[in-house]
Amino acid sequence: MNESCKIVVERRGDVAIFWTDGYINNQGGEEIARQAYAQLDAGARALILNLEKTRIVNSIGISILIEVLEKVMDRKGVLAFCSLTPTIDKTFRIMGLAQYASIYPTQDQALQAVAATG
Amino acid sequence: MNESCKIVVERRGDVAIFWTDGYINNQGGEEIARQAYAQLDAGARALILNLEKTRIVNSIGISILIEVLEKVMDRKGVLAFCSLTPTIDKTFRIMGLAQYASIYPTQDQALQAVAATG
Amino acid sequence: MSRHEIVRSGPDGAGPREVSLTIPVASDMEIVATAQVAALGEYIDMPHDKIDEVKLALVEACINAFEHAHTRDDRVHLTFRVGRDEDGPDFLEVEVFDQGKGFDHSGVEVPTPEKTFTGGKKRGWGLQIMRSLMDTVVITSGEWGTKILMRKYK
Amino acid sequence: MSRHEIVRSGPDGAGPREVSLTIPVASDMEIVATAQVAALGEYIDMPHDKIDEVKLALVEACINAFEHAHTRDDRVHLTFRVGRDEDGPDFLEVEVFDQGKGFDHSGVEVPTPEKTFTGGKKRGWGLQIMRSLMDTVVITSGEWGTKILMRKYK
Ligand SMILES: Nc1ncnc2c1ncn2[C@@H]1O[C@H](COP(=O)(O)OP(=O)(O)O)[C@@H](O)[C@H]1O
Ligand SMILES: Nc1ncnc2c1ncn2[C@@H]1O[C@H](COP(=O)(O)OP(=O)(O)O)[C@@H](O)[C@H]1O
Repeated sequence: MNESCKIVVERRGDVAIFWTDGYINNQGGEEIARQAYAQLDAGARALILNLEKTRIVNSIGISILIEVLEKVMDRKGVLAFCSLTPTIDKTFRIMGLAQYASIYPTQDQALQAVAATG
Repeated sequence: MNESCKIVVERRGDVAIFWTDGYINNQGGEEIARQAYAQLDAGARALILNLEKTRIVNSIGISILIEVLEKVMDRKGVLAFCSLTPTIDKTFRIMGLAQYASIYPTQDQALQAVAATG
Repeated sequence: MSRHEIVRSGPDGAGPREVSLTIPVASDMEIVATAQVAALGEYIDMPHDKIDEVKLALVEACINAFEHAHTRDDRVHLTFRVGRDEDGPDFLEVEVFDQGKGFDHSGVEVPTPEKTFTGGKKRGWGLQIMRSLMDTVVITSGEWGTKILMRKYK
Repeated sequence: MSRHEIVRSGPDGAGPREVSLTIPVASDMEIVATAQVAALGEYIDMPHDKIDEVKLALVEACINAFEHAHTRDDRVHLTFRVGRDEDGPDFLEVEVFDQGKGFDHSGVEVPTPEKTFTGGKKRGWGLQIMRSLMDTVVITSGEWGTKILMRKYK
Protein backbone atom coordinates (compact mmCIF):
# COMPACT_ATOMS: atom_id res chain seq x y z
CA MET A 1 0.00 0.00 0.00
CA ASN A 2 1.71 3.12 -1.18
CA GLU A 3 0.73 5.63 1.48
CA SER A 4 3.93 4.73 3.29
CA CYS A 5 6.92 6.97 2.99
CA LYS A 6 9.79 6.06 0.68
CA ILE A 7 13.27 7.13 1.71
CA VAL A 8 16.38 7.53 -0.42
CA VAL A 9 19.71 8.26 1.27
CA GLU A 10 22.89 9.53 -0.33
CA ARG A 11 26.19 9.99 1.42
CA ARG A 12 28.40 12.94 0.41
CA GLY A 13 31.53 12.90 2.55
CA ASP A 14 30.42 13.17 6.15
CA VAL A 15 26.97 14.45 5.19
CA ALA A 16 24.02 12.12 4.58
CA ILE A 17 21.09 13.50 2.59
CA PHE A 18 17.69 11.88 3.08
CA TRP A 19 14.93 12.38 0.51
CA THR A 20 11.53 11.38 1.78
CA ASP A 21 8.55 10.77 -0.49
CA GLY A 22 5.09 10.51 1.04
CA TYR A 23 3.31 10.57 4.37
CA ILE A 24 5.52 10.52 7.49
CA ASN A 25 3.62 8.75 10.25
CA ASN A 26 4.88 6.35 12.93
CA GLN A 27 6.22 3.85 10.40
CA GLY A 28 7.77 6.50 8.17
CA GLY A 29 9.32 8.20 11.18
CA GLU A 30 10.77 4.93 12.45
CA GLU A 31 12.22 4.10 9.07
CA ILE A 32 13.90 7.51 8.96
CA ALA A 33 15.21 6.94 12.51
CA ARG A 34 16.58 3.51 11.63
CA GLN A 35 18.41 4.82 8.60
CA ALA A 36 19.59 7.93 10.43
CA TYR A 37 21.17 5.85 13.21
CA ALA A 38 22.79 3.61 10.61
CA GLN A 39 24.35 6.70 8.99
CA LEU A 40 25.59 8.01 12.36
CA ASP A 41 27.08 4.59 13.13
CA ALA A 42 28.75 4.66 9.74
CA GLY A 43 30.45 7.96 10.59
CA ALA A 44 28.10 10.59 9.20
CA ARG A 45 28.47 13.89 11.04
CA ALA A 46 25.55 15.78 9.53
CA LEU A 47 22.12 14.67 8.33
CA ILE A 48 19.97 16.68 5.95
CA LEU A 49 16.32 15.70 5.60
CA ASN A 50 14.88 16.96 2.33
CA LEU A 51 11.08 16.77 2.70
CA GLU A 52 10.26 18.18 -0.73
CA LYS A 53 8.06 15.23 -1.65
CA THR A 54 6.28 14.95 1.69
CA ARG A 55 3.06 16.87 2.21
CA ILE A 56 2.00 15.51 5.59
CA VAL A 57 3.99 14.70 8.72
CA ASN A 58 1.75 13.77 11.63
CA SER A 59 2.53 14.54 15.26
CA ILE A 60 3.76 11.01 15.93
CA GLY A 61 6.13 11.29 12.97
CA ILE A 62 7.41 14.60 14.32
CA SER A 63 7.88 13.16 17.79
CA ILE A 64 10.13 10.49 16.29
CA LEU A 65 12.06 13.12 14.33
CA ILE A 66 12.59 14.90 17.66
CA GLU A 67 14.07 11.70 19.10
CA VAL A 68 16.39 11.51 16.11
CA LEU A 69 17.39 15.14 16.67
CA GLU A 70 18.21 14.44 20.31
CA LYS A 71 20.37 11.45 19.39
CA VAL A 72 22.20 13.52 16.77
CA MET A 73 22.82 16.33 19.30
CA ASP A 74 24.05 13.79 21.90
CA ARG A 75 26.65 12.73 19.39
CA LYS A 76 27.56 16.37 18.59
CA GLY A 77 26.22 15.95 15.09
CA VAL A 78 24.06 18.25 13.02
CA LEU A 79 20.50 17.74 11.75
CA ALA A 80 19.00 20.08 9.19
CA PHE A 81 15.71 20.11 7.29
CA CYS A 82 14.97 21.62 3.91
CA SER A 83 12.19 22.10 1.38
CA LEU A 84 9.30 22.01 3.86
CA THR A 85 5.76 22.91 2.86
CA PRO A 86 4.39 25.91 4.79
CA THR A 87 2.19 23.59 6.87
CA ILE A 88 5.06 21.28 7.83
CA ASP A 89 7.21 24.30 8.63
CA LYS A 90 4.42 25.69 10.82
CA THR A 91 3.99 22.38 12.66
CA PHE A 92 7.74 22.06 13.25
CA ARG A 93 7.64 25.54 14.80
CA ILE A 94 4.62 24.73 16.98
CA MET A 95 6.28 21.62 18.39
CA GLY A 96 9.61 23.36 18.87
CA LEU A 97 11.60 21.26 16.43
CA ALA A 98 12.56 24.51 14.71
CA GLN A 99 14.20 25.77 17.93
CA TYR A 100 16.68 22.91 18.02
CA ALA A 101 17.17 21.95 14.38
CA SER A 102 17.94 24.22 11.45
CA ILE A 103 15.44 24.61 8.65
CA TYR A 104 16.50 25.86 5.21
CA PRO A 105 14.40 26.74 2.19
CA THR A 106 16.54 24.73 -0.23
CA GLN A 107 18.87 21.75 -0.15
CA ASP A 108 21.76 23.86 -1.44
CA GLN A 109 21.38 26.27 1.45
CA ALA A 110 21.24 23.36 3.89
CA LEU A 111 24.38 21.82 2.39
CA GLN A 112 26.29 25.11 2.59
CA ALA A 113 25.26 25.76 6.17
CA VAL A 114 26.13 22.22 7.22
CA ALA A 115 29.53 22.37 5.47
CA ALA A 116 30.34 25.56 7.42
CA THR A 117 29.91 23.66 10.70
CA GLY A 118 32.28 20.85 9.62
CA MET B 1 -16.98 27.03 -7.29
CA ASN B 2 -14.09 25.92 -9.39
CA GLU B 3 -15.21 22.50 -10.58
CA SER B 4 -16.60 24.19 -13.66
CA CYS B 5 -14.65 24.12 -16.85
CA LYS B 6 -12.67 27.16 -17.99
CA ILE B 7 -12.34 27.76 -21.70
CA VAL B 8 -9.78 29.85 -23.57
CA VAL B 9 -10.21 30.39 -27.31
CA GLU B 10 -7.63 31.65 -29.77
CA ARG B 11 -8.26 32.36 -33.41
CA ARG B 12 -5.47 31.59 -35.92
CA GLY B 13 -6.68 32.47 -39.42
CA ASP B 14 -9.76 30.35 -40.06
CA VAL B 15 -8.91 27.93 -37.25
CA ALA B 16 -10.17 28.42 -33.68
CA ILE B 17 -8.34 26.58 -30.93
CA PHE B 18 -10.21 25.88 -27.68
CA TRP B 19 -8.31 25.00 -24.52
CA THR B 20 -10.51 23.54 -21.82
CA ASP B 21 -9.48 23.31 -18.19
CA GLY B 22 -11.52 21.15 -15.83
CA TYR B 23 -14.59 18.97 -15.76
CA ILE B 24 -16.81 19.02 -18.85
CA ASN B 25 -20.39 18.37 -17.75
CA ASN B 26 -23.63 19.88 -19.03
CA GLN B 27 -22.59 23.44 -18.19
CA GLY B 28 -19.06 23.02 -19.53
CA GLY B 29 -20.41 21.41 -22.69
CA GLU B 30 -22.91 24.21 -23.21
CA GLU B 31 -20.26 26.84 -22.76
CA ILE B 32 -18.08 25.13 -25.35
CA ALA B 33 -21.10 24.95 -27.69
CA ARG B 34 -21.89 28.63 -27.21
CA GLN B 35 -18.34 29.68 -27.98
CA ALA B 36 -18.05 27.21 -30.87
CA TYR B 37 -21.16 28.61 -32.56
CA ALA B 38 -19.84 32.14 -32.04
CA GLN B 39 -16.62 31.17 -33.79
CA LEU B 40 -18.50 29.56 -36.69
CA ASP B 41 -20.66 32.68 -37.01
CA ALA B 42 -17.48 34.75 -37.05
CA GLY B 43 -16.16 32.77 -40.01
CA ALA B 44 -14.07 30.02 -38.42
CA ARG B 45 -13.81 27.00 -40.69
CA ALA B 46 -12.10 24.57 -38.33
CA LEU B 47 -12.33 24.09 -34.57
CA ILE B 48 -9.67 22.31 -32.52
CA LEU B 49 -10.56 21.29 -28.97
CA ASN B 50 -7.44 20.78 -26.88
CA LEU B 51 -8.56 18.81 -23.80
CA GLU B 52 -5.11 18.56 -22.21
CA LYS B 53 -6.28 20.03 -18.91
CA THR B 54 -9.54 18.12 -18.70
CA ARG B 55 -9.56 14.76 -16.94
CA ILE B 56 -13.28 14.03 -16.94
CA VAL B 57 -15.96 14.53 -19.59
CA ASN B 58 -19.28 13.01 -18.57
CA SER B 59 -21.76 11.49 -21.01
CA ILE B 60 -23.93 14.62 -21.02
CA GLY B 61 -20.87 16.70 -21.88
CA ILE B 62 -20.05 14.33 -24.72
CA SER B 63 -23.62 14.40 -26.02
CA ILE B 64 -23.34 18.19 -26.28
CA LEU B 65 -19.98 17.88 -28.07
CA ILE B 66 -21.73 15.55 -30.53
CA GLU B 67 -24.33 18.25 -31.18
CA VAL B 68 -21.51 20.70 -31.84
CA LEU B 69 -19.90 18.21 -34.21
CA GLU B 70 -23.16 17.83 -36.14
CA LYS B 71 -23.54 21.60 -36.47
CA VAL B 72 -19.95 21.91 -37.68
CA MET B 73 -20.49 19.14 -40.25
CA ASP B 74 -23.74 20.78 -41.43
CA ARG B 75 -21.72 23.87 -42.18
CA LYS B 76 -19.01 21.83 -43.94
CA GLY B 77 -16.56 22.76 -41.22
CA VAL B 78 -14.01 20.61 -39.42
CA LEU B 79 -13.88 19.64 -35.74
CA ALA B 80 -10.79 17.99 -34.28
CA PHE B 81 -9.80 16.96 -30.77
CA CYS B 82 -6.33 16.66 -29.32
CA SER B 83 -4.48 15.76 -26.12
CA LEU B 84 -7.12 13.44 -24.69
CA THR B 85 -6.46 11.26 -21.65
CA PRO B 86 -6.75 7.52 -22.41
CA THR B 87 -10.10 7.41 -20.58
CA ILE B 88 -11.59 10.33 -22.52
CA ASP B 89 -10.29 8.81 -25.75
CA LYS B 90 -11.91 5.49 -24.83
CA THR B 91 -15.24 7.16 -24.02
CA PHE B 92 -15.21 9.13 -27.29
CA ARG B 93 -14.72 5.82 -29.11
CA ILE B 94 -17.51 4.07 -27.18
CA MET B 95 -19.99 6.83 -28.03
CA GLY B 96 -18.87 7.02 -31.63
CA LEU B 97 -17.58 10.57 -31.52
CA ALA B 98 -14.27 9.19 -32.81
CA GLN B 99 -16.00 7.89 -35.95
CA TYR B 100 -17.11 11.36 -37.01
CA ALA B 101 -14.49 13.69 -35.58
CA SER B 102 -10.72 13.39 -35.84
CA ILE B 103 -8.63 12.83 -32.75
CA TYR B 104 -4.93 13.70 -32.67
CA PRO B 105 -2.33 13.03 -29.98
CA THR B 106 -0.97 16.59 -30.03
CA GLN B 107 -2.16 20.06 -30.94
CA ASP B 108 0.55 20.39 -33.60
CA GLN B 109 -0.68 17.28 -35.32
CA ALA B 110 -4.25 18.56 -35.16
CA LEU B 111 -3.21 21.93 -36.60
CA GLN B 112 -1.32 20.32 -39.47
CA ALA B 113 -4.16 17.98 -40.33
CA VAL B 114 -6.71 20.76 -40.20
CA ALA B 115 -4.55 23.04 -42.37
CA ALA B 116 -4.37 20.29 -45.01
CA THR B 117 -8.18 20.35 -45.31
CA GLY B 118 -8.32 24.13 -45.85
CA MET C 1 4.47 -4.76 16.75
CA SER C 2 6.54 -1.64 16.41
CA ARG C 3 6.96 0.69 19.30
CA HIS C 4 4.99 3.46 17.65
CA GLU C 5 2.21 1.26 16.32
CA ILE C 6 -0.99 3.20 16.85
CA VAL C 7 -3.85 1.15 15.50
CA ARG C 8 -5.30 -0.83 18.37
CA SER C 9 -8.29 -2.51 16.79
CA GLY C 10 -10.10 -2.99 13.54
CA PRO C 11 -9.28 -5.03 10.45
CA ASP C 12 -5.69 -6.07 10.12
CA GLY C 13 -3.28 -4.59 7.61
CA ALA C 14 -4.14 -6.93 4.76
CA GLY C 15 -7.88 -7.11 5.38
CA PRO C 16 -10.70 -5.51 3.45
CA ARG C 17 -11.23 -1.78 3.61
CA GLU C 18 -14.63 -0.18 3.32
CA VAL C 19 -15.33 3.53 3.28
CA SER C 20 -18.78 5.03 2.94
CA LEU C 21 -19.57 8.47 1.65
CA THR C 22 -22.90 10.27 1.51
CA ILE C 23 -23.24 13.22 -0.84
CA PRO C 24 -26.14 15.61 -1.38
CA VAL C 25 -28.04 15.71 -4.66
CA ALA C 26 -26.35 18.84 -5.94
CA SER C 27 -24.26 19.82 -8.90
CA ASP C 28 -20.56 18.94 -8.84
CA MET C 29 -20.92 16.65 -5.83
CA GLU C 30 -20.15 13.75 -8.16
CA ILE C 31 -16.71 15.28 -8.68
CA VAL C 32 -16.18 15.68 -4.95
CA ALA C 33 -16.97 11.96 -4.66
CA THR C 34 -14.33 11.01 -7.22
CA ALA C 35 -11.68 12.15 -4.75
CA GLN C 36 -12.40 8.98 -2.79
CA VAL C 37 -11.80 6.84 -5.87
CA ALA C 38 -8.44 8.50 -6.36
CA ALA C 39 -7.48 8.04 -2.70
CA LEU C 40 -8.43 4.37 -2.55
CA GLY C 41 -7.07 3.67 -6.03
CA GLU C 42 -3.72 5.09 -4.97
CA TYR C 43 -3.96 3.10 -1.76
CA ILE C 44 -3.93 -0.13 -3.80
CA ASP C 45 -1.48 1.28 -6.38
CA MET C 46 -4.03 1.13 -9.18
CA PRO C 47 -2.66 2.68 -12.39
CA HIS C 48 -3.87 6.23 -12.95
CA ASP C 49 -5.68 5.48 -16.19
CA LYS C 50 -7.75 2.83 -14.45
CA ILE C 51 -8.47 5.22 -11.60
CA ASP C 52 -9.78 7.68 -14.21
CA GLU C 53 -12.06 4.99 -15.60
CA VAL C 54 -13.53 4.23 -12.18
CA LYS C 55 -13.98 7.97 -11.60
CA LEU C 56 -16.01 8.38 -14.79
CA ALA C 57 -18.14 5.31 -14.04
CA LEU C 58 -18.86 6.79 -10.60
CA VAL C 59 -19.70 10.18 -12.12
CA GLU C 60 -22.19 8.53 -14.49
CA ALA C 61 -23.87 6.58 -11.69
CA CYS C 62 -24.12 9.69 -9.52
CA ILE C 63 -25.57 11.93 -12.20
CA ASN C 64 -28.15 9.23 -12.97
CA ALA C 65 -29.18 9.23 -9.33
CA PHE C 66 -29.26 13.05 -9.35
CA GLU C 67 -31.24 13.29 -12.55
CA HIS C 68 -33.54 10.28 -12.70
CA ALA C 69 -34.01 8.82 -9.24
CA HIS C 70 -35.96 11.60 -7.46
CA THR C 71 -34.49 10.43 -4.16
CA ARG C 72 -36.57 10.63 -1.01
CA ASP C 73 -33.65 11.85 1.11
CA ASP C 74 -31.92 14.20 -1.38
CA ARG C 75 -28.78 12.16 -0.96
CA VAL C 76 -26.74 9.52 -2.73
CA HIS C 77 -25.00 6.86 -0.65
CA LEU C 78 -21.67 5.56 -1.86
CA THR C 79 -19.61 2.70 -0.53
CA PHE C 80 -16.05 2.09 -1.64
CA ARG C 81 -14.29 -1.20 -0.97
CA VAL C 82 -10.81 -2.36 -1.72
CA GLY C 83 -10.13 -6.06 -1.52
CA ARG C 84 -8.66 -9.03 -3.26
CA ASP C 85 -10.11 -12.26 -4.64
CA GLU C 86 -8.26 -15.37 -3.54
CA ASP C 87 -4.95 -15.32 -5.42
CA GLY C 88 -6.39 -12.57 -7.60
CA PRO C 89 -5.37 -8.98 -8.06
CA ASP C 90 -6.60 -6.17 -5.83
CA PHE C 91 -9.87 -4.55 -6.81
CA LEU C 92 -11.71 -1.34 -6.13
CA GLU C 93 -15.46 -1.68 -5.75
CA VAL C 94 -17.92 1.19 -5.86
CA GLU C 95 -21.55 0.94 -4.79
CA VAL C 96 -23.94 3.75 -5.65
CA PHE C 97 -27.22 3.56 -3.78
CA ASP C 98 -30.14 5.94 -4.13
CA GLN C 99 -33.48 5.82 -2.33
CA GLY C 100 -35.28 6.88 -5.46
CA LYS C 101 -38.06 5.56 -7.65
CA GLY C 102 -36.09 2.74 -9.23
CA PHE C 103 -36.22 1.60 -12.86
CA ASP C 104 -36.27 -1.53 -14.98
CA HIS C 105 -32.78 -1.63 -16.42
CA SER C 106 -33.61 -4.57 -18.71
CA GLY C 107 -36.03 -2.24 -20.47
CA VAL C 108 -33.43 0.44 -21.18
CA GLU C 109 -32.61 0.73 -24.86
CA VAL C 110 -28.97 0.03 -25.69
CA PRO C 111 -27.43 3.03 -27.42
CA THR C 112 -25.34 2.87 -30.60
CA PRO C 113 -23.20 5.51 -32.32
CA GLU C 114 -25.53 5.33 -35.32
CA LYS C 115 -28.66 6.13 -33.33
CA THR C 116 -26.74 8.85 -31.54
CA PHE C 117 -25.69 10.55 -34.76
CA THR C 118 -28.49 10.01 -37.20
CA GLY C 119 -31.32 9.29 -34.80
CA GLY C 120 -31.17 12.51 -32.86
CA LYS C 121 -31.11 10.71 -29.48
CA LYS C 122 -27.88 11.90 -27.98
CA ARG C 123 -28.39 10.84 -24.38
CA GLY C 124 -28.67 7.34 -22.94
CA TRP C 125 -25.00 6.40 -22.65
CA GLY C 126 -24.47 6.38 -18.89
CA LEU C 127 -25.07 2.70 -18.17
CA GLN C 128 -23.16 1.70 -21.29
CA ILE C 129 -20.13 3.73 -20.21
CA MET C 130 -20.19 2.14 -16.75
CA ARG C 131 -20.29 -1.33 -18.32
CA SER C 132 -17.46 -0.50 -20.72
CA LEU C 133 -15.14 1.02 -18.15
CA MET C 134 -15.65 -1.36 -15.21
CA ASP C 135 -14.91 -5.08 -15.03
CA THR C 136 -18.29 -5.93 -13.50
CA VAL C 137 -21.50 -3.94 -13.08
CA VAL C 138 -24.51 -5.29 -11.20
CA ILE C 139 -27.72 -3.25 -11.11
CA THR C 140 -30.52 -3.93 -8.67
CA SER C 141 -33.52 -1.66 -8.54
CA GLY C 142 -36.98 -1.61 -7.10
CA GLU C 143 -39.43 0.61 -5.29
CA TRP C 144 -36.81 1.08 -2.59
CA GLY C 145 -34.41 2.68 -5.05
CA THR C 146 -31.42 1.65 -7.10
CA LYS C 147 -28.08 0.09 -6.30
CA ILE C 148 -25.25 -0.03 -8.80
CA LEU C 149 -22.36 -2.26 -7.75
CA MET C 150 -19.25 -1.91 -9.89
CA ARG C 151 -15.82 -3.46 -9.58
CA LYS C 152 -12.51 -2.89 -11.28
CA TYR C 153 -9.35 -4.94 -10.85
CA LYS C 154 -6.08 -3.10 -10.68
CA MET D 1 -32.77 26.80 -16.21
CA SER D 2 -30.49 25.59 -18.93
CA ARG D 3 -31.59 22.91 -21.33
CA HIS D 4 -29.11 20.39 -19.99
CA GLU D 5 -29.65 21.15 -16.32
CA ILE D 6 -29.63 17.82 -14.55
CA VAL D 7 -30.10 18.43 -10.87
CA ARG D 8 -33.77 18.14 -10.08
CA SER D 9 -33.87 18.47 -6.34
CA GLY D 10 -31.70 19.15 -3.33
CA PRO D 11 -30.06 22.28 -2.00
CA ASP D 12 -29.67 25.06 -4.50
CA GLY D 13 -26.36 26.06 -6.05
CA ALA D 14 -25.34 28.48 -3.33
CA GLY D 15 -26.62 26.46 -0.38
CA PRO D 16 -24.72 24.47 2.21
CA ARG D 17 -22.99 21.27 1.23
CA GLU D 18 -22.55 18.39 3.60
CA VAL D 19 -20.72 15.18 2.85
CA SER D 20 -20.29 12.34 5.33
CA LEU D 21 -17.57 9.75 5.26
CA THR D 22 -17.14 6.69 7.43
CA ILE D 23 -13.71 5.09 7.60
CA PRO D 24 -12.54 1.93 9.35
CA VAL D 25 -10.10 2.06 12.25
CA ALA D 26 -7.10 0.98 10.20
CA SER D 27 -3.75 2.41 9.31
CA ASP D 28 -3.56 4.97 6.53
CA MET D 29 -7.34 5.46 6.44
CA GLU D 30 -6.73 8.95 7.81
CA ILE D 31 -4.88 9.75 4.60
CA VAL D 32 -7.71 8.35 2.48
CA ALA D 33 -10.02 10.71 4.40
CA THR D 34 -7.89 13.75 3.59
CA ALA D 35 -8.89 13.35 -0.06
CA GLN D 36 -12.30 14.70 0.90
CA VAL D 37 -10.71 17.79 2.46
CA ALA D 38 -8.84 18.42 -0.77
CA ALA D 39 -11.95 17.94 -2.90
CA LEU D 40 -14.16 20.23 -0.82
CA GLY D 41 -11.36 22.74 -0.26
CA GLU D 42 -10.90 23.00 -4.03
CA TYR D 43 -14.65 23.23 -4.41
CA ILE D 44 -14.62 26.50 -2.42
CA ASP D 45 -11.29 27.61 -3.93
CA MET D 46 -9.49 27.45 -0.58
CA PRO D 47 -5.74 28.13 -0.99
CA HIS D 48 -3.66 24.96 -1.04
CA ASP D 49 -1.68 25.78 2.07
CA LYS D 50 -4.88 26.13 4.05
CA ILE D 51 -6.16 22.86 2.62
CA ASP D 52 -2.94 21.24 3.87
CA GLU D 53 -3.58 22.64 7.35
CA VAL D 54 -7.11 21.21 7.44
CA LYS D 55 -5.74 17.88 6.20
CA LEU D 56 -3.23 17.68 9.05
CA ALA D 57 -5.83 18.67 11.66
CA LEU D 58 -8.07 15.89 10.30
CA VAL D 59 -5.21 13.39 10.38
CA GLU D 60 -4.54 14.23 14.04
CA ALA D 61 -8.19 13.86 15.01
CA CYS D 62 -8.44 10.52 13.18
CA ILE D 63 -5.31 9.02 14.68
CA ASN D 64 -6.53 10.05 18.13
CA ALA D 65 -9.76 8.18 17.50
CA PHE D 66 -7.79 5.19 16.16
CA GLU D 67 -5.34 5.14 19.04
CA HIS D 68 -7.19 6.33 22.12
CA ALA D 69 -10.93 5.95 21.63
CA HIS D 70 -11.34 2.13 21.50
CA THR D 71 -14.43 2.60 19.35
CA ARG D 72 -17.34 0.21 19.71
CA ASP D 73 -17.95 0.01 15.97
CA ASP D 74 -14.34 0.01 14.70
CA ARG D 75 -15.16 3.08 12.66
CA VAL D 76 -14.69 6.81 12.67
CA HIS D 77 -17.47 9.01 11.32
CA LEU D 78 -16.53 12.18 9.51
CA THR D 79 -18.74 14.98 8.30
CA PHE D 80 -17.49 17.72 6.01
CA ARG D 81 -19.42 20.92 5.46
CA VAL D 82 -18.77 23.91 3.29
CA GLY D 83 -20.72 27.04 4.00
CA ARG D 84 -20.54 30.74 4.56
CA ASP D 85 -21.32 32.96 7.52
CA GLU D 86 -23.52 35.91 6.68
CA ASP D 87 -21.33 38.28 4.67
CA GLY D 88 -18.34 36.22 5.75
CA PRO D 89 -15.91 34.15 3.76
CA ASP D 90 -16.53 30.51 2.85
CA PHE D 91 -15.48 27.93 5.41
CA LEU D 92 -14.72 24.24 5.47
CA GLU D 93 -15.89 22.42 8.58
CA VAL D 94 -14.75 18.97 9.62
CA GLU D 95 -16.45 16.90 12.30
CA VAL D 96 -14.71 13.81 13.62
CA PHE D 97 -16.99 11.55 15.68
CA ASP D 98 -15.99 8.33 17.37
CA GLN D 99 -18.17 6.03 19.46
CA GLY D 100 -15.34 5.41 21.87
CA LYS D 101 -14.68 5.78 25.56
CA GLY D 102 -14.45 9.56 25.60
CA PHE D 103 -12.04 11.70 27.60
CA ASP D 104 -11.91 14.86 29.66
CA HIS D 105 -10.12 17.28 27.39
CA SER D 106 -9.88 19.96 30.08
CA GLY D 107 -7.64 17.55 31.98
CA VAL D 108 -5.18 17.10 29.12
CA GLU D 109 -1.80 18.64 29.85
CA VAL D 110 -0.82 21.36 27.41
CA PRO D 111 2.47 20.48 25.72
CA THR D 112 5.43 22.84 25.36
CA PRO D 113 8.61 22.54 23.30
CA GLU D 114 10.61 22.59 26.55
CA LYS D 115 8.79 19.59 28.05
CA THR D 116 9.04 17.85 24.71
CA PHE D 117 12.80 18.27 24.53
CA THR D 118 14.08 18.12 28.07
CA GLY D 119 11.17 16.31 29.70
CA GLY D 120 11.25 13.20 27.60
CA LYS D 121 7.50 13.39 26.82
CA LYS D 122 7.44 13.60 23.07
CA ARG D 123 3.78 12.84 22.41
CA GLY D 124 0.73 14.86 23.36
CA TRP D 125 0.67 17.39 20.50
CA GLY D 126 -2.37 16.30 18.52
CA LEU D 127 -4.99 18.58 20.08
CA GLN D 128 -2.56 21.48 20.13
CA ILE D 129 -1.86 21.09 16.42
CA MET D 130 -5.58 21.03 15.64
CA ARG D 131 -6.09 24.24 17.64
CA SER D 132 -3.12 25.94 15.96
CA LEU D 133 -4.07 25.03 12.41
CA MET D 134 -7.86 25.53 12.50
CA ASP D 135 -9.79 28.73 13.17
CA THR D 136 -12.14 27.07 15.68
CA VAL D 137 -12.04 23.72 17.45
CA VAL D 138 -14.86 22.50 19.69
CA ILE D 139 -14.46 19.24 21.59
CA THR D 140 -17.38 17.40 23.16
CA SER D 141 -16.85 14.06 24.78
CA GLY D 142 -18.66 11.66 27.07
CA GLU D 143 -19.48 8.03 27.56
CA TRP D 144 -21.01 8.05 24.08
CA GLY D 145 -17.68 8.95 22.51
CA THR D 146 -15.97 12.06 21.24
CA LYS D 147 -16.83 14.70 18.70
CA ILE D 148 -14.27 17.18 17.40
CA LEU D 149 -15.78 20.02 15.37
CA MET D 150 -13.24 22.16 13.53
CA ARG D 151 -13.68 25.01 11.10
CA LYS D 152 -11.35 26.91 8.84
CA TYR D 153 -12.20 29.98 6.77
CA LYS D 154 -10.81 30.21 3.29
N1 LIG E 1 -30.62 5.72 -10.50
C1 LIG E 1 -31.65 5.69 -11.38
N2 LIG E 1 -32.93 5.82 -10.95
C2 LIG E 1 -33.95 5.80 -11.81
N3 LIG E 1 -33.80 5.62 -13.14
C3 LIG E 1 -32.56 5.49 -13.66
C4 LIG E 1 -31.43 5.51 -12.81
N4 LIG E 1 -30.32 5.33 -13.57
C5 LIG E 1 -30.76 5.21 -14.83
N5 LIG E 1 -32.11 5.29 -14.91
C6 LIG E 1 -32.95 5.18 -16.12
O1 LIG E 1 -32.19 4.54 -17.13
C7 LIG E 1 -32.09 5.37 -18.29
C8 LIG E 1 -30.72 5.19 -18.96
O2 LIG E 1 -29.71 5.76 -18.18
P1 LIG E 1 -28.31 6.11 -18.83
O3 LIG E 1 -27.84 4.96 -19.63
O4 LIG E 1 -27.41 6.54 -17.76
O5 LIG E 1 -28.61 7.31 -19.82
P2 LIG E 1 -29.19 8.79 -19.56
O6 LIG E 1 -29.00 9.11 -18.11
O7 LIG E 1 -28.39 9.66 -20.45
O8 LIG E 1 -30.63 8.71 -19.95
C9 LIG E 1 -32.36 6.76 -17.81
O9 LIG E 1 -32.88 7.59 -18.83
C10 LIG E 1 -33.37 6.51 -16.68
O10 LIG E 1 -34.68 6.36 -17.21
N1 LIG F 1 -10.87 10.56 20.49
C1 LIG F 1 -10.33 10.37 21.70
N2 LIG F 1 -10.85 9.43 22.53
C2 LIG F 1 -10.32 9.25 23.76
N3 LIG F 1 -9.26 9.93 24.25
C3 LIG F 1 -8.69 10.87 23.47
C4 LIG F 1 -9.20 11.14 22.17
N4 LIG F 1 -8.44 12.14 21.63
C5 LIG F 1 -7.52 12.47 22.55
N5 LIG F 1 -7.66 11.72 23.67
C6 LIG F 1 -6.86 11.83 24.91
O1 LIG F 1 -6.20 13.09 24.91
C7 LIG F 1 -4.79 12.93 25.02
C8 LIG F 1 -4.07 14.01 24.24
O2 LIG F 1 -4.27 13.82 22.86
P1 LIG F 1 -3.29 14.50 21.82
O3 LIG F 1 -3.11 15.93 22.18
O4 LIG F 1 -3.78 14.24 20.47
O5 LIG F 1 -1.87 13.79 22.03
P2 LIG F 1 -1.43 12.25 21.87
O6 LIG F 1 -2.43 11.57 20.99
O7 LIG F 1 -0.08 12.33 21.24
O8 LIG F 1 -1.40 11.70 23.26
C9 LIG F 1 -4.53 11.51 24.55
O9 LIG F 1 -3.33 10.98 25.08
C10 LIG F 1 -5.76 10.78 25.01
O10 LIG F 1 -5.65 10.41 26.35
